[in-house]
Amino acid sequence: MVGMLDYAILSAVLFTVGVVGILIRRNIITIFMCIELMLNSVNLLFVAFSRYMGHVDGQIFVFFIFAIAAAEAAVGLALVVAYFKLKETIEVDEIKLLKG
Amino acid sequence: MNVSINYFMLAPFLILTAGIIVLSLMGVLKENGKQTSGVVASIFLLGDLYYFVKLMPKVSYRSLDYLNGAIHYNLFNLYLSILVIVCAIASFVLAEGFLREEDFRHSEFYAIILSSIMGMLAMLNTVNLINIFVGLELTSIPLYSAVAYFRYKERSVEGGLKYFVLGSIASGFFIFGIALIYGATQSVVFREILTATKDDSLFKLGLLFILSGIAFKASAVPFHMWTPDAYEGAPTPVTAFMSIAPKAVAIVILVKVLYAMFPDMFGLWHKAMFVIAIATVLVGNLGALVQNSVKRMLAYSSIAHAGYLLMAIVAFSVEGISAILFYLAGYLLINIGAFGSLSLLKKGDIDFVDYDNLRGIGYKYPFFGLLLSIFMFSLAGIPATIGFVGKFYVFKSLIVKGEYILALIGILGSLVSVYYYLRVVVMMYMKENPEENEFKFNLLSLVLLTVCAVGVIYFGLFPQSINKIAVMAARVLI
Amino acid sequence: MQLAFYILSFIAVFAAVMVVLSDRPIVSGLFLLLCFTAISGLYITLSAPFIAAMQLVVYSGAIIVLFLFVLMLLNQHRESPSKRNRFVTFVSVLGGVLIGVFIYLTMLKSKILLSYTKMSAVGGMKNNVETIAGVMFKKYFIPFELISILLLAAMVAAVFLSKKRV
Amino acid sequence: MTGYVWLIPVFPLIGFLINGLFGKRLSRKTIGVIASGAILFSFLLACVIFFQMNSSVELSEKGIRNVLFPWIHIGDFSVNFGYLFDRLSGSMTLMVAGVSFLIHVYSIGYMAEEEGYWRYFAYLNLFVFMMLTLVLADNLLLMFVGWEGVGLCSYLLIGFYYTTEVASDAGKKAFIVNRVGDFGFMLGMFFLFTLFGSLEFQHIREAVISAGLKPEHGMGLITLATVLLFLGATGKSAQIPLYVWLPDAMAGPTPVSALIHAATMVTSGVYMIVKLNYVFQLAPITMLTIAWIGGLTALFAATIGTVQNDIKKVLAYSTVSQLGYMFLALGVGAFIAGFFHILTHAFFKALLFLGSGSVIHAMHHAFHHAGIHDKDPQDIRNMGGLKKYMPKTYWTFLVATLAIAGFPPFAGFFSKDEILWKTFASSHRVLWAIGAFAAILTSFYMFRLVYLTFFGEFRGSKREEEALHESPSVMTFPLIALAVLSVIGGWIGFPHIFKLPNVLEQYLEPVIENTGGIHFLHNSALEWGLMDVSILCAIAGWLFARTLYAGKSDVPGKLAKTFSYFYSILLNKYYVDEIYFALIIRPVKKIGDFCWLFIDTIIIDGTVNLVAYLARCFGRIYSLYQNGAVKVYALTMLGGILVLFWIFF
Repeated sequence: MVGMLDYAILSAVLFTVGVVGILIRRNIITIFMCIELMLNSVNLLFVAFSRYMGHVDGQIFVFFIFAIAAAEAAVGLALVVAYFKLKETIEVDEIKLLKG
Repeated sequence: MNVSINYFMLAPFLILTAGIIVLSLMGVLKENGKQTSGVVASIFLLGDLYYFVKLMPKVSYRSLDYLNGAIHYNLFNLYLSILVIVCAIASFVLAEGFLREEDFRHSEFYAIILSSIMGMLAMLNTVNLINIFVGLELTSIPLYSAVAYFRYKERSVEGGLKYFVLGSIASGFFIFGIALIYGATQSVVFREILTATKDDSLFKLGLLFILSGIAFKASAVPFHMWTPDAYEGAPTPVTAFMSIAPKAVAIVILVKVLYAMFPDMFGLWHKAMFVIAIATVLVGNLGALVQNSVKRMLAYSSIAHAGYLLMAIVAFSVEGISAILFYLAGYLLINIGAFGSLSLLKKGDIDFVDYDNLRGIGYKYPFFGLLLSIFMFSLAGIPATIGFVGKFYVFKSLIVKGEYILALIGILGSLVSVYYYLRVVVMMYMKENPEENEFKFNLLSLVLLTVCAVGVIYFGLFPQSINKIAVMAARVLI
Repeated sequence: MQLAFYILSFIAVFAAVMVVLSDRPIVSGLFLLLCFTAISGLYITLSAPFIAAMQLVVYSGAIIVLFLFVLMLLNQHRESPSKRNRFVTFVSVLGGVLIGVFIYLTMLKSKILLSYTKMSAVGGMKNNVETIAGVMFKKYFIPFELISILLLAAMVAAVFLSKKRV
Repeated sequence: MTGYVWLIPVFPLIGFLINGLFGKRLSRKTIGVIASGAILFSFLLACVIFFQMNSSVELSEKGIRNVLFPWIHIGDFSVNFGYLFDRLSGSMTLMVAGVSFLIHVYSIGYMAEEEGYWRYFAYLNLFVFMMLTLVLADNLLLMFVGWEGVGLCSYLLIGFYYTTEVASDAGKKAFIVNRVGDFGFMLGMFFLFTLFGSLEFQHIREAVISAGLKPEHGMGLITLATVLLFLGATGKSAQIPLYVWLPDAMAGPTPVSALIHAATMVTSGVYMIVKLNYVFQLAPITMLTIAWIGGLTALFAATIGTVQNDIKKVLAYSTVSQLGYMFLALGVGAFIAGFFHILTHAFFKALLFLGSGSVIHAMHHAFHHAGIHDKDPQDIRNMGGLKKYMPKTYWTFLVATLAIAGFPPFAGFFSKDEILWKTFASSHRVLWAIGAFAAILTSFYMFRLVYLTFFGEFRGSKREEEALHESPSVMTFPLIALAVLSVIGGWIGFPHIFKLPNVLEQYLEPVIENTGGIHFLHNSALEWGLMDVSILCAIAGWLFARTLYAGKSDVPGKLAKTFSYFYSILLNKYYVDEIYFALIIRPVKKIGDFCWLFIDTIIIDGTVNLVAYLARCFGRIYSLYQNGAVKVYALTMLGGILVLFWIFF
């Protein structure tokens, strides 16, 4: 039988993949995708908990996270577009004017 | 469960919602919206301020609760809500002059900051982790865009982008932690988490991720890396706002998480906070030491100040909390003053925020020089200013608790800090003036700065009035 | 059920890894879509049809499309070849994996996670949407309203940021 | 009038406000009158209160306490904003206000042609306000406010000639070095609070007495607290290792050096320890440290003083050395002797500085007259023979020199002799020897200064010489007043063996609480003997200086012609002195050079600079790490989480 632990571990794996992706990808939009991946792993955890505990609140939190992810994506992409207009690039390694 | 909508409890949120909608509409109907948007936004904020001040006496003995802690007003929360709103009003005043000089005034600016404030109020006045998370996002996402407000300036947008990427990662950690705690306790309400027996490793893991998520917002080392960049890139009034309100909220949430949910894991988080606090003080002060830009120096110094606050958290006592509350109030006055002074040094698109730009300013503009000196002395913690009293309380709470190492490092850190704060004064008064920049100081901002300076001195001499409330507020929590 | 879980989780993990490994952002986006769909399937195995549907609508329908749209707009077809030093990449992967391993080990030790072997009897497929709605609009209506403000603010900000300087 | 103690510091504050706010628009005369008048009022009020206090037994025992308002109050911790006028603080107040008044008057003349006249007087008044707050505070915290305040004013005034890099650097150095001490003070204060539950002097005293604490109880915390407080004192009172700022502080205007860096501020460390004598006595280790630091500083600074050529630098090292004497006295338990030396030192050292200011003033005018800009008016090698041009300055300077060198019956003799005797009597023989040797050096470098400055021929051009003149009477009046005080000031503390009443000791007796069980030897014959030794020390120093510098001049041609005969006779006649020179003076000068060049500039300055350098290095390394790349930032966060894992599991 598939238990809570299996879902939790799946979630942890997805979370880790997301974190690694953020660190090694250079295209900022791909990095955003990895962030979404992290949030999804959390969602999975919430739904699984909710289901195994018989406690519906977790699913509502997931709903909130959806909305937050959407808002984040909107603002993030707007920032990327604004930056692209100025510098014609969205490679994170080249975004280093501010430092020191 | 039958819900009746309690408009009284919701009032501050409704007022702000109205404000956000009005300002967004003014942004669309551009022509006549530009000039008055600052005033309109301030009126809504004053409405909230009035509400909270009126509510203060009512909650001095018992807290008001709505929907099982979704909204929870008590003295502690209100104290900080007022702080946040005062900070916002002050930065609006600064922004008026600043944006006019830049010639880039839009109602959206105010709408964005207002929604951020709403997020902070939601975070503060609740005893529910999900509300905190939603509030955190509502605080941060507008702030990311406020940092990038000058969308035609590379620094501004870059700051916003960096803040955004790192901030989203931190939110990811934070919500992961909440999910784990939710799984372990079946609840997200403080009280229920507090009473759970925490013998499972899930609690540790959850606390760890929650801790790192909030540490990011409080710019605690090593989650502080965004701070200098975002602060430097942001329009100066936004920096002033960011360096106070969200940081105060983050510190307070950290206090709540540690004291109101995990006091029984003291042994564990004590070690972690100990290390983090020390690292924060050191990195903040050392980083500030080598900067050429005053704005960036202040960004690092705000990290250092966060470090002192984190130290007070480690003390784990009423004294520590009241020290934090007092320190935050003082820090509000000082930092509005310091960043406000910087925001005045502006001509058109160009900000003059380097040390070199300050040469001889003290002689050219004696009053301005006096104000900035007061703020710098206060940041450095010279007695007879509020900065000293704040540090005094913090270090005292540490020593009473026997945290000698922390006190020592904190004191050493503020010793180092004298150098870079004083450098500002030295530049203003002790170097000839090779630069001929004429500044037109905005009168309103100057009045605000004067008020701050008077407050810095007055409350430095008579800290009692604030401290009394801070102590009462602190008692609520422990 | 068990089989569905394993197949879907395999797809999800595989797609997630491909998101990270592919050096063409568009391909990454498409794998992300695959991953999210698989996760949506996993929600079904957890008898959360509402969430599963929302996952498809919000993520696949809105967010991914937005990503792809912006990628097209900015004409970003391929990441430029890596100029970064391999050491940093190595450390990053190592650090990320280390954290994953720590989480994994901690979860294995957790008695709470081990104790949930069977899905709860309450809160199944039946009346899922009604149950959620009932709780959301009563217990959680304040965060719900906050979310609406958040979306408004995000919209205002996004529109504002993508305009030219006036 | 006893309810008006708070007015004493408020007068200078008013002066500061008037001059600070409206000074730009006031005439120079008005500014000077307001500033000096404010201090005069304080002084007169202090006199009135002082006499009132002494006329009532009750008041003089408990002191007059003015609590203005409750200041800070958290939990069980409360501090009032209050002033306490008792025997100790009253005496100190009289000295501070009196000397400050004289120096304000002097400044009117000295600063007459300077830019920023109003700023100068505003700062000076603010300084006096802070100093009086420090002296009169009834609790440690308020004292600390004054303590920091005087530091701030000192910093502002050292950097008064802000256009010169030296002055602004010296200001910064003073401030930063002082902060090290200040944090010692702050920590010490916290520890005292944790020990006694209060920061008020009276409470602490009662707590110590009622608990019947004795040093044998061996409380580590008291030792720690007192050592930290002493660290604070070494910063403010320029003792090893934190004295480095004081010589540099001479970059400020000379009256400032007289007021702040000789008479008042630098003695506040000594004053604080006298005030807390009942606590310090409980920590024998601290006492011993104080005594040794004081003794070594006295010797060390004196050796450096023998080789300096800048008139103010000599006086600066001399101040450090004299402060060392005071700490030596405190360390051996002779608190009253230490305080006595504060008073007498204030008179003669202020006089010396003002005299040197008068000389510098004259030299400055001379150079100006001759159109020379690159010569240093403070360099004694450029002076000589000023005696005939500036008689008043010369005579007063000589009085002060006699006083500091310890010739009876001048003020310095009594206080220094008492310190040395008490050191001996408390069986610290080695320290006594060090002190006596430093006394020889003191006499030596002071007379060297006198000879090089006032005797012989003027070592400048004729054109310069024409312009030399005595300073205006507004400057010489304070000199004369201080000269009188330097003569009679010591008579309040006659040694017991004179069979005359020791006014000061009787008066301050109740201030000192002998909690440490310190006792002194009583042996009249020995005391007479040692007094002779200290007079001999003074004479010896004088003779050495005379031998070396009396006839000599640095102008080789003239020297050869006019003095060749006399000089060679002199040399031959004092053949013995030549041996002395080879055996004692030269090594001492060598040691002085060594101390100055090596220990002072390389080790101590170097350590301070090294710490600053290291901090900056780490800062730079860190700022390289903060390289702008989001990747690195994210990786750092990840590292943070890994560290947390390591801590948590």
